[in-house]
Amino acid sequence: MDIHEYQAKEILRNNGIPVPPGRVTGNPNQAVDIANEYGDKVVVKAQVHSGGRGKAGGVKLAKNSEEVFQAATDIIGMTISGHRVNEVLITPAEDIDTEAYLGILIDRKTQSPVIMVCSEGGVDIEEVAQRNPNSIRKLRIDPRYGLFRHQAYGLARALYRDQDLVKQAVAIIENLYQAFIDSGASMVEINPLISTPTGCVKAIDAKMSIDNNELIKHPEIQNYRDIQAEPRAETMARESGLSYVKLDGNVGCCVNGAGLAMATMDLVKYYGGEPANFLDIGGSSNPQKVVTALKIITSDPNVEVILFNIFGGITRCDDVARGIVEALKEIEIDSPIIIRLTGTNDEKGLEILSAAGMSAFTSMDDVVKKAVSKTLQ
Amino acid sequence: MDIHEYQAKEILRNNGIPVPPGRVTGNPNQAVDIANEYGDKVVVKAQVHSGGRGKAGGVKLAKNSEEVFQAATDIIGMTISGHRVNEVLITPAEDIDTEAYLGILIDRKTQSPVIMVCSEGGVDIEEVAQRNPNSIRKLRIDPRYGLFRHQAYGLARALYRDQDLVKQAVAIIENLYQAFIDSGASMVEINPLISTPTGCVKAIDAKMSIDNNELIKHPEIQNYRDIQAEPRAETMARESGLSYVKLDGNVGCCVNGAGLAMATMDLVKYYGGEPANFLDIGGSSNPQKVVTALKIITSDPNVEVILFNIFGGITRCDDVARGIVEALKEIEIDSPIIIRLTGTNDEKGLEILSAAGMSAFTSMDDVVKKAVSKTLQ
Amino acid sequence: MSILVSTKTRLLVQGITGRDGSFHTSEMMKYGTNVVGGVTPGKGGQSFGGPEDQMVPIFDTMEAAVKETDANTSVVYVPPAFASGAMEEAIDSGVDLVVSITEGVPVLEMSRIHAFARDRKVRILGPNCPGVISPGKAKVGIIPDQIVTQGPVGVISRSGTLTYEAVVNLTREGVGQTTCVGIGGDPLIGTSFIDCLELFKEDEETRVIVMIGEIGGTDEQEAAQWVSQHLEKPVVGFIAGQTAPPGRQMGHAGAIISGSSGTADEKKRCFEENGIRVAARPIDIVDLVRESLNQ
Amino acid sequence: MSILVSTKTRLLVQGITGRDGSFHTSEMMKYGTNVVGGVTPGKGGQSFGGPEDQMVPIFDTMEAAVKETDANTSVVYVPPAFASGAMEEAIDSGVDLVVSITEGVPVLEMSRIHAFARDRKVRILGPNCPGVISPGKAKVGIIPDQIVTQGPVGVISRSGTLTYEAVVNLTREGVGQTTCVGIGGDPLIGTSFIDCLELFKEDEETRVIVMIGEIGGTDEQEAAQWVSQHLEKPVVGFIAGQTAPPGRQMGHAGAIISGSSGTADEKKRCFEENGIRVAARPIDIVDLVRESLNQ
Repeated sequence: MDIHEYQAKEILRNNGIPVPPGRVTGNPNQAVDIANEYGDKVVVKAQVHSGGRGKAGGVKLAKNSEEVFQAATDIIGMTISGHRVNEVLITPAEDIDTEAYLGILIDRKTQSPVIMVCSEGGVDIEEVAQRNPNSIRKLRIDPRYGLFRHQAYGLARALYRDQDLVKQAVAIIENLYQAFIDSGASMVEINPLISTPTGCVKAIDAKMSIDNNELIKHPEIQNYRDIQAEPRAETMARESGLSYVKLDGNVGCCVNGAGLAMATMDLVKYYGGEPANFLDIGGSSNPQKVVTALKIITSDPNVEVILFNIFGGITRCDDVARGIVEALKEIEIDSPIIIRLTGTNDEKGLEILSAAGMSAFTSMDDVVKKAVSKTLQ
Repeated sequence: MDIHEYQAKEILRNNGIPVPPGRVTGNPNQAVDIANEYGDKVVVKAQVHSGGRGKAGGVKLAKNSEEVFQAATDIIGMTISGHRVNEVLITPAEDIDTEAYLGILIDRKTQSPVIMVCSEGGVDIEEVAQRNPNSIRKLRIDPRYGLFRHQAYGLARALYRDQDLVKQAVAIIENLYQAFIDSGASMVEINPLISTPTGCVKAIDAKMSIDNNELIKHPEIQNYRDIQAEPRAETMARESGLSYVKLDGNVGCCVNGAGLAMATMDLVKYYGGEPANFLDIGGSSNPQKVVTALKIITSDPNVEVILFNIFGGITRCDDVARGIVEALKEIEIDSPIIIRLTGTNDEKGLEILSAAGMSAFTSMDDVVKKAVSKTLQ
Repeated sequence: MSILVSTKTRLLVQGITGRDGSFHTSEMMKYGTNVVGGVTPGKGGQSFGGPEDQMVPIFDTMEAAVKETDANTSVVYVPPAFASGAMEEAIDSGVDLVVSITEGVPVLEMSRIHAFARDRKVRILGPNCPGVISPGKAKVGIIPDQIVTQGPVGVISRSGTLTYEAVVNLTREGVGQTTCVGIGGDPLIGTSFIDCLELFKEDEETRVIVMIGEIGGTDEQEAAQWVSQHLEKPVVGFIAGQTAPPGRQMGHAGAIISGSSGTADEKKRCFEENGIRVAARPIDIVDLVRESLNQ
Repeated sequence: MSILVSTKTRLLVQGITGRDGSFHTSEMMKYGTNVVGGVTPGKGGQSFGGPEDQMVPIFDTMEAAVKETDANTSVVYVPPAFASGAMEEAIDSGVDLVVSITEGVPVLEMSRIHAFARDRKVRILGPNCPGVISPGKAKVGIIPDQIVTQGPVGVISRSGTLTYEAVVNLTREGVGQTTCVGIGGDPLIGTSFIDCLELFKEDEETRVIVMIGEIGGTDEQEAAQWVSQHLEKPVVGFIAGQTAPPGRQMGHAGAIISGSSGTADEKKRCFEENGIRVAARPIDIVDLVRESLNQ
């Protein structure tokens, strides 16, 4: 789960990392009030789950109340990479001497946290990695021992030569690692980590993702979830334990299993169609889940045809059939429904469907071809 | 550093381990007041850095105010294995169903914490270890991973069969391990760990030692030190950074290095004498330390002769000689001082001594023989 | 022959009395897997009744279970909150292989658990995997056994139902399998494509290998390089997630394109560059396998 | 020949600019030890001036120092609060041997550090030890070099000045040493008596070994058993602490009789039962060694 900059900064602050003050608001007048508290120059920053805010005009420097009001008015309500901005963070503008990058993520290959530092900060780190890979220093952390002091020192030395800055950076790196572990994060990034002309090291921007599987241990972080920023259908899916990702096509897909769901989308594309979504109803076969899935799919106005691809294993085909029949009673569905049912209890499933005047295929290839053809008619 | 039962229980309580309430006092009237709060039966327990309190009469059950007063009066002021009892702990008497043992210490061989449980508790565990070693279950903890849940469960299962008791014991074992690590302990023991007829698991007695080298990290534990229970000379030695242990003999020993100090004591014994103390002035050679050392040695009225055995390495012989001369100015010393000085700067040291009308030997064997002969005259 | 599980497998089921655990234990026993016992804390001493009046003992701890049964494999069906503990206990118990079906174990916990498994030289399969089946010999996990049949193809996959899709097509066409392995959809898994390839390389009956990958990570890329350097046997590949948008998790915690890395295109290209023929559709896997067998 | 340190030793001094570190660095250089550099965070780029205008570079980190100097050994002189970090850094840096002089490192920290050293296959000597000297070749630590001379005796000891006492007696009587090792007075030390015995066993020039033990623990007892099972060379023993009361720490953190275990009597008996002759007084060590040499 991605969290907003101001939320990530709150976590950092609670872990002893120097972060300039800041408050969020969705109201330009309030933005002015906040800015007045900080005096002088402030930065108005879009709070949105997307990179590239700067380039999109989502981050603005404001030198007086008029500029703050204007910036907040401009930014609130704008859309960045498809995400609507609902709130802005107001934070004092800092004098910057140097800008660096500091991040932690989980490396799949070494199965360990990896800390990365780069003395070139304030820019897209992926771009730096392409252009100048040697400028990024990576350190694998042995999960059995955690971060050693000398490792933090070595990373800090890669950023600064001044011993006082190094000491501050050591503390920041150690605290960031602790925050990463304690929050159950999968990624955290300070970019830029600045040093000021007065010799202070501070986190000016922060990004953080929490492992979904850790959220149950961290109710305070779970509260960070921005339901408003999430498409309604995805909220509904999440709350019902379904995996759903909205896409731009018109073939609504309902599949059991993530791999098969992706392969189904790919096959839609292969036959010239466009998938409207990724949807995995998971391993269980509660008919109610199927009802919810159909509600979610049909909530997308682009959907022209609904494609079921069910390979029964733990999922039982009769349960899925029952869910489809039930859904048709509860909601009105205009789009044609093309069904593939095979595996556990498929014969029972077919009976249930045919009793309701429906039929099903057994081949994935056939059913996808059929569904796509409906959208091309 | 050993801490008292009531202090160990405080640490346990802070770590979520069920411990019956209790308060300490050095006053029998107050003991009665405390007992009245708990009502019914209480136990009056000597707070003293020594085992075998029970056998020595330092633990008494009291069923009414008169008995509490009598028990407190009897116990306060008594001496157990050479330690005077200054305070008693008053704690409600518990109904006991079973008594077990739970302890953690550092195993030198595996260089790891080891947790030990035994379903036979409430008795001397060393005695059980002799009699029935298989009844004690030992588990080595890998310091890289700490205590795993299944390990705690396995230990708990060695104590109880009832699943509810097992669950309580799992929590107690996990919390005790955490307390052990967080306090920088070298040993902790709950003996007995009881289960009650109503199905509760509780720590009835607790013993804990803290690694001296950890104390600097734990000021709250450092405050637990019972200066009153410590011989005055040992307090003085500790505060001056000297290692001193009082013994019963009459040959006061002042040596540099722990191994050499022990060997010196042994050689005193070999030649028929009795060492009055272990004293290591350590590696540094501050003359003031020598002055303090002499003050400590002469504070023991049993001392009849003072023996210096100095093998200069980091310790410089001239500094030691200077300390001796200085001490003789500051304090009056009646006992003869026999000195062995060799190693770094020994010639300078000898000059300083001879200027003060003293002399020194170069052989350890000679000087010990000489010192012992003084006590046998 | 087969890899990972065989007639020599002596299996313990962790969470044998749970809903999933008990159902699949019966299924595994029906298939002939040698289930030697189960573990559910607090239920030690009871028995689990499998098909045809077969009974297996239940133990409180893996330590007691292994001691008593001499098991060499365990399978974990417990809920995510307890799965880490179950895996740790299994690693500590002396079995050689721990198959972890459970989905939803935190990545940071897995990072420590994989380190522990490496220390103890225990193999973990998964987590978040359907398990492994060696047709005619043994099944550990949840792969439906009706869709497999004995034969010369080794199958390795990061997904569950997509594997079934591929395998059922092979079976229908009469192309059987030595072993089908689901390595799991999580970002940190205990047994990689390469680990399985190494085993299939040594398995004489395996003549062709099918690798079913998906977006996210670089496990497929590394496997492809390994294939070109170390493997004589032909490999057929498939990659799911061509149409997945970057930065979004597609069901599996590990199926996410980070930045520009881990795309289906990248993986397919890497397969092809290293001599692995890539099926465009799941159905095409069968033809490519048959061609490879006929070479 | 010699053990642990020799003319091949390339030494880094951790804490080279401290009071003890700088003094002993000069002493080691005077003795001819190949000191290749030192580490003090924040002082990288400066130089340390040793005797006779010798200069060695100072580095900020062990990583940089090892990379630059190809050192194989480090010695730690930093205060106890920083000693754990210094040892961890040394273990991580690629040296083979870390000699830790510092006294006062918490036992729980050492427990983790020793595990780390085992993982990385790095040897730690100490902590709380005087170091090691191979007469005429190299000295790492604080053992006064005037008291040693080259010869056929290997010396292993848990203490500092008591070792000097034993060694100076040998030297005075013309009996030289291959290497004198102080293994340290702490409860958890990186190199045990047995570790040193194994090295002395392989060292052809070492003909007799002196083991100086003390109360606390069972290292001496295990060593004695090892001697009787694996060693042909004669061993002479000494145990300090005959008169120490139980339960009291005698200076060294490790010198404490716990319950009835670790007494001097027990250790002496164990030595004798395993064919190790025990000197009653330090001075008697010389005679026993000389007799062993003449056998």
